Amino acid sequence: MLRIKNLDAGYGKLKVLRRISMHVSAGEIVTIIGANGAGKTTLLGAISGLLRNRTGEILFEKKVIQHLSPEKIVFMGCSLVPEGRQVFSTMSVKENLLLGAYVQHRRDRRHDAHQDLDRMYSLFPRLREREQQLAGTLSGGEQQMLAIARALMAKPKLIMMDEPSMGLAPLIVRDIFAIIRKLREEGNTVLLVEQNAKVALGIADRGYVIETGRIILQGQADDLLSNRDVQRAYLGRDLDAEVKLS
Amino acid sequence: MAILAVRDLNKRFGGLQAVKDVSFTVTAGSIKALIGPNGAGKTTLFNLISGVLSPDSGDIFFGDMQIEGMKPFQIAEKGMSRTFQHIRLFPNMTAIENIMIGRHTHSRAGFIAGMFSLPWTWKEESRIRSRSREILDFLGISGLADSESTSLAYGQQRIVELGRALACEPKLLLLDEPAAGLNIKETAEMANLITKVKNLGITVLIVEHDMSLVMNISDEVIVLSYGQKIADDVPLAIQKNTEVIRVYLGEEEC
Amino acid sequence: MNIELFFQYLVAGVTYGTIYAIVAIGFNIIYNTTGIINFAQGEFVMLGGMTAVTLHAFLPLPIAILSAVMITMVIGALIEITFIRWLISPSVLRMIIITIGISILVREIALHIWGAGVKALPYFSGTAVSAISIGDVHISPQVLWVIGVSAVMVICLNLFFTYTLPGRQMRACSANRDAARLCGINAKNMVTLSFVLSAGIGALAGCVVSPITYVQYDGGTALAIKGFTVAILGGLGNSMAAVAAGLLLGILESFSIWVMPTAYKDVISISILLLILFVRPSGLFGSKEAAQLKEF
Amino acid sequence: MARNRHLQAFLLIAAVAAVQLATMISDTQHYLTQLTMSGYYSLVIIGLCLLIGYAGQISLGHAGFFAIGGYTSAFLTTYDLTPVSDKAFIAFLSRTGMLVSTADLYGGQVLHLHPWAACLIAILLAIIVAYAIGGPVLKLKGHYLAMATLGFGTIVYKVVLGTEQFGAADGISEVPEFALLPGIAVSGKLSMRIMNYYIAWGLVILGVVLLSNLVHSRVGRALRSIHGAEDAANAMGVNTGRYKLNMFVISAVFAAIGGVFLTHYNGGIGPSEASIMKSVRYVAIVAIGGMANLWGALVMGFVLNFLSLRGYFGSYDDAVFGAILIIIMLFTPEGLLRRDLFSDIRSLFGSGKDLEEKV
Amino acid sequence: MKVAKLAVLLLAMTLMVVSPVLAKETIKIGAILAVTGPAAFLGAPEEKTLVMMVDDINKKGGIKGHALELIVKDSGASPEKALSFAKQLIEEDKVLAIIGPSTSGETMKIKGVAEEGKTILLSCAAAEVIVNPVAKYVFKTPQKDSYAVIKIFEEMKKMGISKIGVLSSNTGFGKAGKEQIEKLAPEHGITILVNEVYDKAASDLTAEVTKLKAANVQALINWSIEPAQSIVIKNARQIGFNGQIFQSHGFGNIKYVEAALPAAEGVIFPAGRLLVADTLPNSNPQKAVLEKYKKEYEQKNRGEEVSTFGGHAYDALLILTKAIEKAGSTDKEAVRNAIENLKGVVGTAGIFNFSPQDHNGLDINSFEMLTVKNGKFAVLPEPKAKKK
Repeated sequence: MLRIKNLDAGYGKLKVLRRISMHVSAGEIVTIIGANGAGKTTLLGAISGLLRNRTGEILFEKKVIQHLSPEKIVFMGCSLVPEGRQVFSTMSVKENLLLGAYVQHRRDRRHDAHQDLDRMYSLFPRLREREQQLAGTLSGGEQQMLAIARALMAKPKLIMMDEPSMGLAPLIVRDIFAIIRKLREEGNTVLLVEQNAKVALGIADRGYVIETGRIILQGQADDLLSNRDVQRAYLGRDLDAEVKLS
Repeated sequence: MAILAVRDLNKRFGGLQAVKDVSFTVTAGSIKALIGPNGAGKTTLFNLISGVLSPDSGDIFFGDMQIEGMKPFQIAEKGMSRTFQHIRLFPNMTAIENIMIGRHTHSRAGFIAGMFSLPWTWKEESRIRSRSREILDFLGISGLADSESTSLAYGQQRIVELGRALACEPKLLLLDEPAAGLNIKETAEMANLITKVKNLGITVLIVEHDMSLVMNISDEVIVLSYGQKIADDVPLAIQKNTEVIRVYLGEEEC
Repeated sequence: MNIELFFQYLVAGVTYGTIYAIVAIGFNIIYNTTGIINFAQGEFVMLGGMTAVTLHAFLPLPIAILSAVMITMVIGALIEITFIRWLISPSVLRMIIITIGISILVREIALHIWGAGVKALPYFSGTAVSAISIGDVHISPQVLWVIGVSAVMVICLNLFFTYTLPGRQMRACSANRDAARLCGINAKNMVTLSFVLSAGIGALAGCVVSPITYVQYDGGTALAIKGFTVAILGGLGNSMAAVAAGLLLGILESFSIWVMPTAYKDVISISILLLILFVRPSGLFGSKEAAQLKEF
Repeated sequence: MARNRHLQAFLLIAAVAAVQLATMISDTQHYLTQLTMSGYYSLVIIGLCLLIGYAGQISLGHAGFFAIGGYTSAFLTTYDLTPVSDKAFIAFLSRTGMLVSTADLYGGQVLHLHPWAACLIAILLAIIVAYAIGGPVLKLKGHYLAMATLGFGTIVYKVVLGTEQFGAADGISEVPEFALLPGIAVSGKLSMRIMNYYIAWGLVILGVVLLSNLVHSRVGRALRSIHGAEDAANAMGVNTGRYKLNMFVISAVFAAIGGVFLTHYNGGIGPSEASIMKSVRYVAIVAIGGMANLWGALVMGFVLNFLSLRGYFGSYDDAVFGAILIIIMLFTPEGLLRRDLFSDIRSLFGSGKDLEEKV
Repeated sequence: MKVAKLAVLLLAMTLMVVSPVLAKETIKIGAILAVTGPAAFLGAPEEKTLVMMVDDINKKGGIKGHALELIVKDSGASPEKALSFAKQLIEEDKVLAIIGPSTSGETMKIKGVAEEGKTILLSCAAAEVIVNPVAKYVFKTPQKDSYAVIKIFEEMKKMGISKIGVLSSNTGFGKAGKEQIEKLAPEHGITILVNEVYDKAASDLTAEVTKLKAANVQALINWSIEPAQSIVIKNARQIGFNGQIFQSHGFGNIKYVEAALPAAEGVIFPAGRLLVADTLPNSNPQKAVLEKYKKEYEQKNRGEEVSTFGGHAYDALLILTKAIEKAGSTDKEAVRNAIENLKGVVGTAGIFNFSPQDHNGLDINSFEMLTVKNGKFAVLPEPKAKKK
């Protein structure tokens, strides 16, 4: 579904990503893990088109998209739930969701978003309760749900999520991940960027480990979970220390 | 002896309680680490200590001075300097010029002296320059002195930023995620440098995500979660603390 | 001060205030979608008035005004497309200087097209001296036109932003530009639209007030400064507050004449601007918390 | 570094002298009039260049400081004290040599403050105003800073325009010459033209040397650090607020000195000197010269003011500056004459350069 | 086509050889005018007038065989530019005389330069200080403000008005008028109850006129040359001010009347006779000159209405040509002396009689009291005089 070849990207003179190659197949959950500043968000920015300064090749459903603007990429069916939620805080929950459906409206002028709204409300019952509330007044977890729902309103073929667990209470994180799993069950494809490597690898099919802008490891999620280097650097286990301890 | 003591610190942004009743001390000459999940309030706490933000309530003692509410430059003059999570080097300046800015608090040429280029300022300038060179040597990057700061590699920029903070000759050095974006090898180098800094007798307070770094070099670790302190102990104890494991390492999840 | 005099000052103040408020709303529309203060905002008012006067020579008044508003909207779009659209994340300083440059250029072009003379549309109803008298208070019907058109404009804008898709999209862009793009909204078109919209309301304002105040090639700058004062007073980006702030400033100015030489009238309003900037940059009606997140 | 600067200053002195000699040889000494005037405007511009380019603070009100200098000096040196000469304070001033008596155009005598005293008062006033206004203004950023300085400029303009003591719209005329030393005076008289050319450019050279020293000093480094990353500079112990304020005051003083001297040279000042268009013009010239390029600003300040004063732009004077502003800011926001100009030209022929700018 | 071009070329060449105009050296005349900027309404018609006249004079063979060369500099109403231009014109272009500047402020700044450069300055600005006290080389063509004020006060006396309100704009023109009103009012038994200065760019003056109305003044004098003067009368009538409205001679522009109709109806103001040229009796000595200028100007500028400001430039160049003719040379001193002794020059502003003490040359009769009748300027009838 998504295939990236030799992607370089960065801000201004600063190059953050170097020669990234990866792919996501339909129906998969793929996760990208790595430390702060490794370039995970940059990678999603480059795929979604928010970051213009990129070279290499990005194919979405066999079509080249690395020169397209974010709105065109969304229109093709590749949506991003950005880091830090970024809901339209001065607008109501419903307005947020309706804006998410704009892409569908563009595909088909007569498209009626209300069916999708209902679907979202059944997926996130909390949002129905808060339909008329301003998005900025929601709690962090609710905002994250709104951001995911808003992206889903576009009926994307691939949904990318940037650190959905960031700053959320464990209970909420569990809810969010339950939803991601549910999305996959419904046949969605998910590209997940997470710092919480353990949780991410727990629900993903495959994973990539990114370090200082390069992919240093890739493989099945389970293999990565048991990989010693990964454990040491990203799972917070200093094996040497543990060895010493025991 | 505590060089830094924080007592009942609170900071609220709108509806979010970013720092809640946090108290801790940092022993002179030690390395203390501050960890916690994203959004736990680590950077806010750092900003409160370094004067970027002023607390809603609570006290911060630096040595025997009460410093909360002071401006960052005043706190820097008192002998506390810091680095930034997102590198904040001065663009359009060379590496050595960046470090020379660090000598600001230790020199005094003002506007009038500068305009008239008074002879004593020449001597001061050359002192600043030679001291900055020493710092570059100490960090092992003397070869980069005249490179434009923004053209340096990421890891080198981190080191220059460390050097800039060292040039203040701080009693307390605050490092905000010094290993962010570094690879394993660079992280190890950074760990070495930080230990070297400690050996100079400088106290270090560090915010870091990289556990290998934190656990290897720090003498004590504080864990924050939702703006509250949930643990404050030596690294080995922290690693075994179930509360910490639950909120931070995510052991119980999934 | 007797009661008639009081009301006469009040009416004068409301007239000024309405004009300021409309210019301020124009500022806010562009500011909200782009974060730019368009220093050429006053020029839209001037262009609208000038074009309408020129067209009125051979077109009936309503059609002349309508066409003038259209033409100014096109000019607004052209300005945005030529000077703003293709810049990638320009710095604030750069945008300030560019829009000031545009303002000067538009003014100079207007000077060479229309000359330095003053122009005005005829009164929409009645003549220059007809007045509606309530006791000893006299109100020109044109004042009612100004207030009425402005009120309708504010209401229409509100409906537009609340209930139409483009209106919502513009609000989305102002709330979070990147997120809006991730919803498939073409943010650049929204910026163009915001220029078109604010050019349109500026031009309409120019037409409506021209019988009272006249239009002259260099009339835009003074209006822009007043409009900005009002926008700040109300809290940058908040259009409803701009109306309140506009009326407040207009009435304040009007009453200031009672105690101060008129030559210093502008000094008063600008001093208020400075004071607000120093003490409460979020504006009288803006929320302080929201303002903390903005760059001052 | 320092040697380089001395060389530059020396070259400037040589250029100034060469221009004068050239006009003498080619019998075009009349150019010196406009050269002198643009010299004084250049003083404003180099001061503003440091404020914008090094401290990173825009000011759209610098014509206000120019006017404060010019008007104060003009007012104090034309205000006739004869009717009150018997008052104790005036008599005291007179005894201390602070007062002089000048013959006016019609043979009358005007007793007024000595130009030196007036000049010092003007500069002092500019400093006070700059501190008073700069304190709160410089806490603002971006649009707010631009508008606040614009507002300050407008207030000065409206005040000089509305105040009768300042001649309202006519401005102040018949300002006497400024005798710097016996035999050396700032005056528009033909016979003193060469001397005045050297006075003006002497001041400019002095100003440039002082400012270029400043740029290369500890203070200049701190200013650049503020411009680059203000929070980091603050964390390194740079009192960013005070540095910005001091720089603002210095640039205001440069503007005021330009105002004082030009007023004595012109023998008067009008409200147009305080107008917003003038302030915008100063910013335009700094922008063209390269925001952080003292020498670029100086060259452009001299060239554009000279052309404008010679009337080369005709009726398009303001339009020219408007167009320049747009073009420069659209295509080379770093200014026309900037340090990496040559490398940029080279890269222009290489790969297409992204216009992206770091915020 | 080619033949025609060739013919024109040949003709031109013959003219060059034959014509005595180009054989003699040209006379350079400088003009510093506010063609653009805040005083463009003065400078623009002045420039057009001068260009038109110089063309005309040159077509007719110049002045005594000398062609005129006009050098116009646009000062944009900035004194510092006017100063720079004045020095250029005097030293580099070595002009015989400078016409302009348009505003008083500029004129006052370059007065000294003209004196030092011993060059004739024919200012088109109104302020009385320009020629009072007299400077040797400085002349001016617009009528004195004091005469305008006296004319108005005399008219007030006839109408029995003694309590007035004064409004003026914050320009040189407004300021000069205000000063004269303040100075002359006591002598004429007039009390000023309200005296306000407003911004020249003011767009609504309701608050100001309300203040006047509240003070119960019998008449209002407004002194400005900006569009604000139309606004004043409109606002005054709107709020129901019923007193007589007087304007300055700055009202002499039919556009302002049109902009303020019907409020402008009945406004009284002093002005030169240019505006009412067609209604003057044939016996009036100025009639021919006025009609000629008006016709030529309006033809040349596509129907743009003539204004008194252009007339000031007309008079300036007229006086200069007469003086050159009289002096019979192009020597600055000779021409200056000639101007000082010119008598009976019929210009647009009136009949100029210069003397070493009077560098304006106009007397109070150069003003006529005009009024607006049916949207047009008309000479104010004198009903009270008839009653006697």
